[in-house]
Amino acid sequence: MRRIAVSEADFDAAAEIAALEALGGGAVASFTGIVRGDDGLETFRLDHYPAMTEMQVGRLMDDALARWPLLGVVVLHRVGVMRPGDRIVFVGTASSHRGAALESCAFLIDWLKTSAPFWKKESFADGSARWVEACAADDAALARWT
Amino acid sequence: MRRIAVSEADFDAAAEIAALEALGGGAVASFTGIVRGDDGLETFRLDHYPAMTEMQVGRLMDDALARWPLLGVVVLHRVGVMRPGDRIVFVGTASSHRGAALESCAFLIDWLKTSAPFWKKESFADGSARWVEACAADDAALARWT
Amino acid sequence: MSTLSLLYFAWVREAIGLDGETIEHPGPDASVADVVALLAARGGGYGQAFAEPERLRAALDQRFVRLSDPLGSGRELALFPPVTGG
Amino acid sequence: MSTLSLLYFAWVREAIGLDGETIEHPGPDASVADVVALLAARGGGYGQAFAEPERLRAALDQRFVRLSDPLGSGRELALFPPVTGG
Repeated sequence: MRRIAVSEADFDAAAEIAALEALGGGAVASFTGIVRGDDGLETFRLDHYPAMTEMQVGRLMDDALARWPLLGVVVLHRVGVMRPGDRIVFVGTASSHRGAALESCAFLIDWLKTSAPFWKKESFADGSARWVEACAADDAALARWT
Repeated sequence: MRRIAVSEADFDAAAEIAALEALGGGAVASFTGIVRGDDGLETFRLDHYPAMTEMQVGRLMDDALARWPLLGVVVLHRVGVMRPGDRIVFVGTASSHRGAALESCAFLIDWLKTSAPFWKKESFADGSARWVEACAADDAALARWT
Repeated sequence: MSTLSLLYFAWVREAIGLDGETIEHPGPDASVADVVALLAARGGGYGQAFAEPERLRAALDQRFVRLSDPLGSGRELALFPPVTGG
Repeated sequence: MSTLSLLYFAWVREAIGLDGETIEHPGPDASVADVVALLAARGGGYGQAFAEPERLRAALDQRFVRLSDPLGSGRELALFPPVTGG
Protein backbone atom coordinates (compact mmCIF):
# COMPACT_ATOMS: atom_id res chain seq x y z
CA MET A 1 0.00 0.00 0.00
CA ARG A 2 1.50 3.26 -1.18
CA ARG A 3 -0.64 6.35 -1.36
CA ILE A 4 0.05 10.04 -1.98
CA ALA A 5 -2.55 12.77 -2.20
CA VAL A 6 -1.99 16.52 -2.32
CA SER A 7 -5.34 18.23 -2.38
CA GLU A 8 -7.41 21.17 -1.21
CA ALA A 9 -9.86 18.72 0.41
CA ASP A 10 -9.76 17.65 4.06
CA PHE A 11 -8.92 14.01 4.78
CA ASP A 12 -10.03 11.32 7.20
CA ALA A 13 -7.03 10.30 9.31
CA ALA A 14 -9.02 7.56 11.08
CA ALA A 15 -9.87 5.82 7.80
CA GLU A 16 -6.21 5.92 6.74
CA ILE A 17 -5.06 4.42 10.05
CA ALA A 18 -7.72 1.69 9.84
CA ALA A 19 -6.47 0.76 6.34
CA LEU A 20 -2.87 0.59 7.60
CA GLU A 21 -3.93 -1.53 10.59
CA ALA A 22 -5.61 -4.00 8.23
CA LEU A 23 -2.30 -4.77 6.45
CA GLY A 24 -1.36 -7.30 9.14
CA GLY A 25 1.99 -5.79 10.08
CA GLY A 26 1.31 -5.31 13.75
CA ALA A 27 2.78 -1.80 13.97
CA VAL A 28 1.17 1.40 12.68
CA ALA A 29 2.65 4.84 13.31
CA SER A 30 1.03 8.11 12.32
CA PHE A 31 1.58 11.83 12.47
CA THR A 32 -1.10 14.44 11.97
CA GLY A 33 -0.29 18.11 11.61
CA ILE A 34 -2.93 20.70 12.49
CA VAL A 35 -2.91 24.44 11.77
CA ARG A 36 -2.13 26.34 14.98
CA GLY A 37 -3.86 29.60 15.85
CA ASP A 38 -0.77 31.34 17.25
CA ASP A 39 -0.52 35.16 17.36
CA GLY A 40 -4.08 35.73 16.18
CA LEU A 41 -3.70 33.74 12.97
CA GLU A 42 -6.99 33.84 11.10
CA THR A 43 -6.32 32.03 7.83
CA PHE A 44 -3.36 30.40 6.30
CA ARG A 45 -2.61 29.76 2.64
CA LEU A 46 -0.29 27.09 1.37
CA ASP A 47 1.15 27.81 -2.05
CA HIS A 48 2.79 24.81 -3.68
CA TYR A 49 4.43 23.35 -6.76
CA PRO A 50 2.09 20.43 -7.45
CA ALA A 51 4.10 18.36 -9.94
CA MET A 52 7.27 18.66 -7.88
CA THR A 53 5.53 17.74 -4.62
CA GLU A 54 4.07 14.54 -6.01
CA MET A 55 7.30 13.54 -7.72
CA GLN A 56 9.46 14.28 -4.68
CA VAL A 57 7.10 12.62 -2.21
CA GLY A 58 7.01 9.58 -4.50
CA ARG A 59 10.80 9.45 -4.57
CA LEU A 60 10.93 9.89 -0.79
CA MET A 61 8.51 7.01 -0.33
CA ASP A 62 10.79 4.87 -2.49
CA ASP A 63 13.67 5.85 -0.19
CA ALA A 64 11.61 4.90 2.87
CA LEU A 65 10.54 1.59 1.34
CA ALA A 66 14.18 0.78 0.53
CA ARG A 67 15.34 1.74 4.00
CA TRP A 68 12.70 0.14 6.22
CA PRO A 69 10.58 -3.04 5.86
CA LEU A 70 7.26 -1.27 5.34
CA LEU A 71 3.93 -2.80 4.38
CA GLY A 72 2.22 0.52 3.79
CA VAL A 73 2.93 4.21 3.61
CA VAL A 74 0.45 7.06 3.20
CA VAL A 75 1.15 10.77 2.76
CA LEU A 76 -1.73 13.22 2.55
CA HIS A 77 -1.23 16.97 2.33
CA ARG A 78 -3.70 19.77 2.09
CA VAL A 79 -2.95 22.93 0.11
CA GLY A 80 -4.87 26.15 -0.39
CA VAL A 81 -6.61 28.12 2.35
CA MET A 82 -6.88 26.64 5.86
CA ARG A 83 -7.90 27.82 9.31
CA PRO A 84 -6.61 27.05 12.83
CA GLY A 85 -7.71 23.57 13.84
CA ASP A 86 -7.73 22.24 10.26
CA ARG A 87 -5.66 19.15 9.55
CA ILE A 88 -2.89 19.99 7.12
CA VAL A 89 -0.77 16.85 6.82
CA PHE A 90 -0.98 13.16 7.59
CA VAL A 91 1.77 10.55 7.42
CA GLY A 92 1.02 6.93 8.28
CA THR A 93 3.24 3.85 8.05
CA ALA A 94 2.72 0.14 8.70
CA SER A 95 5.37 -2.49 9.35
CA SER A 96 6.04 -5.69 11.24
CA HIS A 97 8.61 -3.74 13.26
CA ARG A 98 7.62 -0.87 15.51
CA GLY A 99 10.98 0.86 15.01
CA ALA A 100 10.55 0.79 11.23
CA ALA A 101 7.04 2.24 11.47
CA LEU A 102 8.03 5.00 13.88
CA GLU A 103 11.28 5.97 12.16
CA SER A 104 9.89 6.04 8.64
CA CYS A 105 6.97 8.15 9.84
CA ALA A 106 9.39 10.66 11.40
CA PHE A 107 11.57 10.60 8.26
CA LEU A 108 8.66 11.42 5.96
CA ILE A 109 7.21 14.17 8.12
CA ASP A 110 10.63 15.76 8.65
CA TRP A 111 11.10 15.97 4.90
CA LEU A 112 7.60 17.31 4.28
CA LYS A 113 7.96 19.93 7.01
CA THR A 114 11.36 21.13 5.81
CA SER A 115 11.95 20.40 2.14
CA ALA A 116 8.63 20.00 0.37
CA PRO A 117 8.02 22.84 -2.11
CA PHE A 118 5.40 24.59 0.00
CA TRP A 119 5.20 28.23 1.02
CA LYS A 120 2.99 29.52 3.82
CA LYS A 121 1.25 32.87 3.88
CA GLU A 122 -0.38 33.79 7.18
CA SER A 123 -3.24 36.29 7.52
CA PHE A 124 -3.99 37.76 10.93
CA ALA A 125 -7.08 39.17 12.62
CA ASP A 126 -5.60 42.70 12.37
CA GLY A 127 -5.63 42.48 8.57
CA SER A 128 -1.90 41.95 8.16
CA ALA A 129 -0.45 39.09 6.14
CA ARG A 130 3.06 37.71 5.72
CA TRP A 131 4.99 34.95 4.02
CA VAL A 132 6.55 32.66 6.62
CA GLU A 133 10.36 32.60 6.60
CA ALA A 134 12.25 29.30 6.40
CA CYS A 135 13.34 27.94 9.78
CA ALA A 136 16.88 26.77 10.60
CA ALA A 137 15.66 24.33 13.29
CA ASP A 138 13.97 22.35 10.55
CA ASP A 139 17.25 21.84 8.71
CA ALA A 140 18.68 20.31 11.89
CA ALA A 141 15.76 17.85 12.06
CA LEU A 142 16.41 16.79 8.49
CA ALA A 143 20.14 16.33 9.04
CA ARG A 144 19.32 13.30 11.24
CA TRP A 145 18.45 11.28 8.17
CA THR A 146 21.55 11.89 6.02
CA MET B 1 -4.61 15.72 28.96
CA ARG B 2 -3.11 12.63 30.53
CA ARG B 3 -4.87 9.32 30.22
CA ILE B 4 -3.96 5.72 31.04
CA ALA B 5 -6.20 2.71 30.64
CA VAL B 6 -5.28 -0.96 30.96
CA SER B 7 -8.33 -3.02 30.20
CA GLU B 8 -9.72 -6.15 28.59
CA ALA B 9 -11.91 -3.98 26.37
CA ASP B 10 -11.01 -2.86 22.84
CA PHE B 11 -10.43 0.86 22.29
CA ASP B 12 -11.19 3.44 19.62
CA ALA B 13 -7.88 4.81 18.34
CA ALA B 14 -9.64 7.33 16.08
CA ALA B 15 -11.49 8.92 19.01
CA GLU B 16 -8.23 9.21 20.97
CA ILE B 17 -6.45 10.88 18.05
CA ALA B 18 -9.36 13.30 17.53
CA ALA B 19 -9.16 14.30 21.21
CA LEU B 20 -5.40 14.88 20.92
CA GLU B 21 -5.88 16.93 17.72
CA ALA B 22 -8.37 19.16 19.54
CA LEU B 23 -5.73 20.27 22.08
CA GLY B 24 -4.43 22.93 19.69
CA GLY B 25 -0.81 21.80 19.66
CA GLY B 26 -0.49 21.30 15.93
CA ALA B 27 1.38 17.97 16.14
CA VAL B 28 -0.15 14.61 17.02
CA ALA B 29 1.82 11.36 16.84
CA SER B 30 0.39 7.92 17.44
CA PHE B 31 1.37 4.30 17.48
CA THR B 32 -1.04 1.38 17.33
CA GLY B 33 0.06 -2.19 17.93
CA ILE B 34 -1.98 -5.02 16.46
CA VAL B 35 -1.72 -8.75 17.23
CA ARG B 36 0.07 -10.50 14.35
CA GLY B 37 -1.00 -13.91 13.12
CA ASP B 38 2.52 -15.28 12.58
CA ASP B 39 3.20 -19.02 12.62
CA GLY B 40 -0.44 -20.04 12.87
CA LEU B 41 -1.12 -18.03 16.05
CA GLU B 42 -4.75 -18.53 17.03
CA THR B 43 -5.12 -16.71 20.32
CA PHE B 44 -2.86 -14.76 22.53
CA ARG B 45 -3.15 -14.10 26.25
CA LEU B 46 -1.53 -11.20 28.00
CA ASP B 47 -0.95 -11.79 31.69
CA HIS B 48 -0.12 -8.64 33.63
CA TYR B 49 0.50 -7.04 37.00
CA PRO B 50 -2.23 -4.40 37.01
CA ALA B 51 -1.17 -2.15 39.89
CA MET B 52 2.43 -2.08 38.71
CA THR B 53 1.51 -1.32 35.11
CA GLU B 54 -0.61 1.66 36.02
CA MET B 55 1.94 3.00 38.48
CA GLN B 56 4.87 2.53 36.10
CA VAL B 57 3.07 3.96 33.08
CA GLY B 58 2.06 6.93 35.21
CA ARG B 59 5.67 7.48 36.25
CA LEU B 60 6.81 7.09 32.65
CA MET B 61 4.28 9.69 31.52
CA ASP B 62 5.68 12.06 34.17
CA ASP B 63 9.15 11.43 32.69
CA ALA B 64 7.83 12.17 29.19
CA LEU B 65 6.04 15.33 30.35
CA ALA B 66 9.26 16.53 32.04
CA ARG B 67 11.37 15.75 28.99
CA TRP B 68 9.20 17.07 26.16
CA PRO B 69 6.70 19.97 25.92
CA LEU B 70 3.57 17.84 25.64
CA LEU B 71 -0.04 18.96 25.70
CA GLY B 72 -1.46 15.48 25.87
CA VAL B 73 -0.42 11.89 26.29
CA VAL B 74 -2.58 8.78 26.10
CA VAL B 75 -1.61 5.17 26.76
CA LEU B 76 -4.17 2.41 26.26
CA HIS B 77 -3.31 -1.26 26.67
CA ARG B 78 -5.44 -4.31 26.32
CA VAL B 79 -4.88 -7.38 28.47
CA GLY B 80 -6.50 -10.81 28.53
CA VAL B 81 -7.23 -12.91 25.47
CA MET B 82 -6.78 -11.45 21.98
CA ARG B 83 -6.75 -12.70 18.41
CA PRO B 84 -4.70 -11.75 15.32
CA GLY B 85 -5.90 -8.40 13.99
CA ASP B 86 -6.97 -7.12 17.42
CA ARG B 87 -5.50 -3.82 18.59
CA ILE B 88 -3.37 -4.38 21.66
CA VAL B 89 -1.75 -1.03 22.45
CA PHE B 90 -2.18 2.64 21.59
CA VAL B 91 0.13 5.51 22.40
CA GLY B 92 -0.77 9.04 21.34
CA THR B 93 0.96 12.33 22.07
CA ALA B 94 0.21 15.98 21.25
CA SER B 95 2.61 18.88 21.26
CA SER B 96 3.38 22.17 19.54
CA HIS B 97 6.57 20.55 18.27
CA ARG B 98 6.52 17.62 15.89
CA GLY B 99 9.81 16.28 17.23
CA ALA B 100 8.43 16.23 20.79
CA ALA B 101 5.27 14.41 19.70
CA LEU B 102 7.16 11.81 17.65
CA GLU B 103 9.96 11.19 20.15
CA SER B 104 7.76 10.92 23.21
CA CYS B 105 5.48 8.50 21.35
CA ALA B 106 8.49 6.30 20.49
CA PHE B 107 9.78 6.57 24.06
CA LEU B 108 6.49 5.40 25.57
CA ILE B 109 5.96 2.53 23.16
CA ASP B 110 9.55 1.34 23.54
CA TRP B 111 9.07 1.13 27.29
CA LEU B 112 5.69 -0.59 27.02
CA LYS B 113 7.03 -3.13 24.51
CA THR B 114 10.12 -3.95 26.55
CA SER B 115 9.67 -3.19 30.25
CA ALA B 116 5.99 -3.19 31.11
CA PRO B 117 5.07 -6.09 33.40
CA PHE B 118 3.30 -8.10 30.74
CA TRP B 119 3.76 -11.74 29.77
CA LYS B 120 2.50 -13.23 26.53
CA LYS B 121 1.22 -16.73 26.08
CA GLU B 122 0.60 -17.81 22.50
CA SER B 123 -1.79 -20.59 21.48
CA PHE B 124 -1.47 -22.10 18.01
CA ALA B 125 -3.83 -23.81 15.61
CA ASP B 126 -2.09 -27.16 16.28
CA GLY B 127 -3.12 -26.98 19.94
CA SER B 128 0.30 -26.07 21.30
CA ALA B 129 0.85 -23.09 23.59
CA ARG B 130 3.95 -21.35 24.87
CA TRP B 131 5.05 -18.40 26.95
CA VAL B 132 6.98 -15.92 24.79
CA GLU B 133 10.62 -15.45 25.79
CA ALA B 134 12.03 -11.96 26.41
CA CYS B 135 13.80 -10.47 23.40
CA ALA B 136 17.27 -8.90 23.46
CA ALA B 137 16.53 -6.61 20.49
CA ASP B 138 13.99 -4.83 22.65
CA ASP B 139 16.62 -3.97 25.23
CA ALA B 140 18.63 -2.27 22.49
CA ALA B 141 15.59 -0.15 21.54
CA LEU B 142 15.20 0.94 25.14
CA ALA B 143 18.88 1.84 25.52
CA ARG B 144 18.31 4.77 23.14
CA TRP B 145 16.48 6.65 25.87
CA THR B 146 18.99 6.34 28.69
CA MET C 1 4.22 -10.21 63.20
CA SER C 2 4.52 -8.52 59.83
CA THR C 3 3.67 -10.21 56.58
CA LEU C 4 4.88 -10.24 52.98
CA SER C 5 2.42 -10.52 50.09
CA LEU C 6 3.69 -12.68 47.25
CA LEU C 7 2.40 -12.38 43.68
CA TYR C 8 3.16 -14.84 40.87
CA PHE C 9 2.86 -14.24 37.13
CA ALA C 10 3.08 -16.18 33.85
CA TRP C 11 4.64 -19.68 34.09
CA VAL C 12 5.55 -19.10 37.74
CA ARG C 13 1.84 -18.75 38.47
CA GLU C 14 1.02 -21.79 36.34
CA ALA C 15 3.63 -24.00 38.05
CA ILE C 16 2.47 -23.04 41.55
CA GLY C 17 -1.23 -22.91 40.74
CA LEU C 18 -1.76 -19.75 42.80
CA ASP C 19 -2.00 -16.03 41.90
CA GLY C 20 -0.37 -15.17 45.19
CA GLU C 21 -0.29 -15.75 48.93
CA THR C 22 0.80 -14.12 52.17
CA ILE C 23 3.78 -15.36 54.19
CA GLU C 24 5.50 -14.29 57.39
CA HIS C 25 7.95 -11.47 56.56
CA PRO C 26 11.50 -12.88 56.67
CA GLY C 27 12.90 -9.55 57.91
CA PRO C 28 14.39 -6.45 56.20
CA ASP C 29 17.83 -7.97 55.68
CA ALA C 30 16.56 -11.03 53.82
CA SER C 31 17.07 -10.76 50.06
CA VAL C 32 14.62 -11.57 47.29
CA ALA C 33 16.84 -14.59 46.54
CA ASP C 34 16.38 -15.78 50.15
CA VAL C 35 12.61 -15.77 49.62
CA VAL C 36 13.05 -17.66 46.35
CA ALA C 37 15.20 -20.30 48.10
CA LEU C 38 12.64 -20.63 50.88
CA LEU C 39 9.85 -21.18 48.36
CA ALA C 40 11.91 -23.61 46.23
CA ALA C 41 12.48 -25.73 49.35
CA ARG C 42 8.72 -26.45 49.48
CA GLY C 43 9.17 -28.75 46.46
CA GLY C 44 6.35 -29.70 44.06
CA GLY C 45 5.20 -26.82 41.83
CA TYR C 46 7.25 -24.43 43.96
CA GLY C 47 10.38 -26.49 43.43
CA GLN C 48 9.74 -26.45 39.71
CA ALA C 49 8.97 -22.71 39.47
CA PHE C 50 11.96 -21.62 41.55
CA ALA C 51 14.56 -24.23 40.57
CA GLU C 52 16.51 -21.78 38.39
CA PRO C 53 16.61 -18.35 40.04
CA GLU C 54 18.49 -16.90 37.03
CA ARG C 55 15.28 -17.34 35.00
CA LEU C 56 13.33 -15.17 37.47
CA ARG C 57 12.78 -11.47 37.87
CA ALA C 58 11.19 -9.59 40.74
CA ALA C 59 9.39 -6.40 41.71
CA LEU C 60 9.19 -5.10 45.26
CA ASP C 61 6.28 -2.78 45.97
CA GLN C 62 5.76 -2.48 42.20
CA ARG C 63 9.32 -1.52 41.26
CA PHE C 64 11.77 -3.84 39.51
CA VAL C 65 14.52 -5.07 41.87
CA ARG C 66 17.44 -7.48 41.61
CA LEU C 67 17.27 -10.87 43.30
CA SER C 68 20.22 -9.81 45.46
CA ASP C 69 18.35 -6.76 46.81
CA PRO C 70 17.14 -6.85 50.43
CA LEU C 71 13.41 -6.77 51.18
CA GLY C 72 13.82 -3.75 53.50
CA SER C 73 10.38 -2.44 54.40
CA GLY C 74 8.84 -3.91 51.23
CA ARG C 75 5.38 -5.43 51.66
CA GLU C 76 4.56 -6.81 48.19
CA LEU C 77 6.97 -9.07 46.33
CA ALA C 78 6.16 -10.21 42.80
CA LEU C 79 8.09 -13.08 41.20
CA PHE C 80 7.91 -13.71 37.47
CA PRO C 81 9.85 -14.52 34.26
CA PRO C 82 11.52 -11.67 32.35
CA VAL C 83 8.74 -9.40 31.08
CA THR C 84 7.89 -9.69 27.39
CA GLY C 85 6.15 -6.32 27.06
CA GLY C 86 2.88 -5.42 25.42
CA MET D 1 14.44 27.40 -31.16
CA SER D 2 14.03 25.71 -27.77
CA THR D 3 12.21 27.26 -24.87
CA LEU D 4 12.43 27.35 -21.08
CA SER D 5 9.30 27.30 -18.93
CA LEU D 6 9.54 29.51 -15.88
CA LEU D 7 7.42 29.02 -12.77
CA TYR D 8 7.15 31.47 -9.87
CA PHE D 9 5.95 30.78 -6.33
CA ALA D 10 5.11 32.66 -3.11
CA TRP D 11 6.29 36.30 -3.00
CA VAL D 12 8.18 35.90 -6.27
CA ARG D 13 4.85 35.17 -7.94
CA GLU D 14 3.18 38.07 -6.14
CA ALA D 15 5.89 40.59 -7.12
CA ILE D 16 5.78 39.60 -10.78
CA GLY D 17 2.04 39.05 -10.96
CA LEU D 18 2.40 35.88 -13.05
CA ASP D 19 2.34 32.15 -12.21
CA GLY D 20 4.85 31.51 -14.94
CA GLU D 21 5.83 32.20 -18.54
CA THR D 22 7.89 30.75 -21.38
CA ILE D 23 11.14 32.33 -22.56
CA GLU D 24 13.72 31.51 -25.20
CA HIS D 25 16.16 28.96 -23.76
CA PRO D 26 19.44 30.77 -22.96
CA GLY D 27 21.47 27.63 -23.74
CA PRO D 28 22.77 24.66 -21.71
CA ASP D 29 25.78 26.52 -20.34
CA ALA D 30 23.77 29.38 -18.88
CA SER D 31 23.31 29.08 -15.10
CA VAL D 32 20.17 29.58 -13.07
CA ALA D 33 21.78 32.80 -11.79
CA ASP D 34 22.13 33.99 -15.40
CA VAL D 35 18.38 33.60 -15.87
CA VAL D 36 17.75 35.45 -12.61
CA ALA D 37 19.99 38.33 -13.77
CA LEU D 38 18.23 38.42 -17.13
CA LEU D 39 14.83 38.65 -15.42
CA ALA D 40 15.99 41.23 -12.85
CA ALA D 41 17.12 43.46 -15.73
CA ARG D 42 13.49 43.78 -16.83
CA GLY D 43 12.87 46.06 -13.85
CA GLY D 44 9.46 46.65 -12.24
CA GLY D 45 8.08 43.62 -10.38
CA TYR D 46 10.87 41.49 -11.87
CA GLY D 47 13.50 43.88 -10.57
CA GLN D 48 11.91 43.69 -7.12
CA ALA D 49 11.53 39.89 -7.07
CA PHE D 50 15.04 39.16 -8.30
CA ALA D 51 17.03 42.02 -6.72
CA GLU D 52 18.57 39.75 -4.06
CA PRO D 53 19.47 36.38 -5.60
CA GLU D 54 20.63 35.08 -2.19
CA ARG D 55 16.98 35.15 -1.08
CA LEU D 56 16.01 32.84 -3.96
CA ARG D 57 15.99 29.11 -4.45
CA ALA D 58 15.40 27.11 -7.62
CA ALA D 59 14.26 23.79 -9.00
CA LEU D 60 15.14 22.55 -12.48
CA ASP D 61 12.77 19.94 -13.90
CA GLN D 62 11.34 19.50 -10.39
CA ARG D 63 14.60 18.91 -8.56
CA PHE D 64 16.25 21.43 -6.26
CA VAL D 65 19.37 23.00 -7.82
CA ARG D 66 21.83 25.71 -6.82
CA LEU D 67 21.75 29.09 -8.53
CA SER D 68 25.25 28.40 -9.86
CA ASP D 69 24.13 25.19 -11.61
CA PRO D 70 23.89 25.21 -15.43
CA LEU D 71 20.52 24.76 -17.13
CA GLY D 72 21.81 21.86 -19.24
CA SER D 73 18.90 20.22 -20.99
CA GLY D 74 16.43 21.43 -18.32
CA ARG D 75 13.06 22.60 -19.67
CA GLU D 76 11.25 23.80 -16.51
CA LEU D 77 12.85 26.27 -14.11
CA ALA D 78 11.03 27.25 -10.92
CA LEU D 79 12.17 30.27 -8.91
CA PHE D 80 10.95 30.81 -5.36
CA PRO D 81 11.89 31.77 -1.78
CA PRO D 82 13.32 29.07 0.53
CA VAL D 83 10.58 26.49 1.06
CA THR D 84 8.76 26.61 4.39
CA GLY D 85 7.41 23.06 4.29
CA GLY D 86 3.96 21.78 5.03
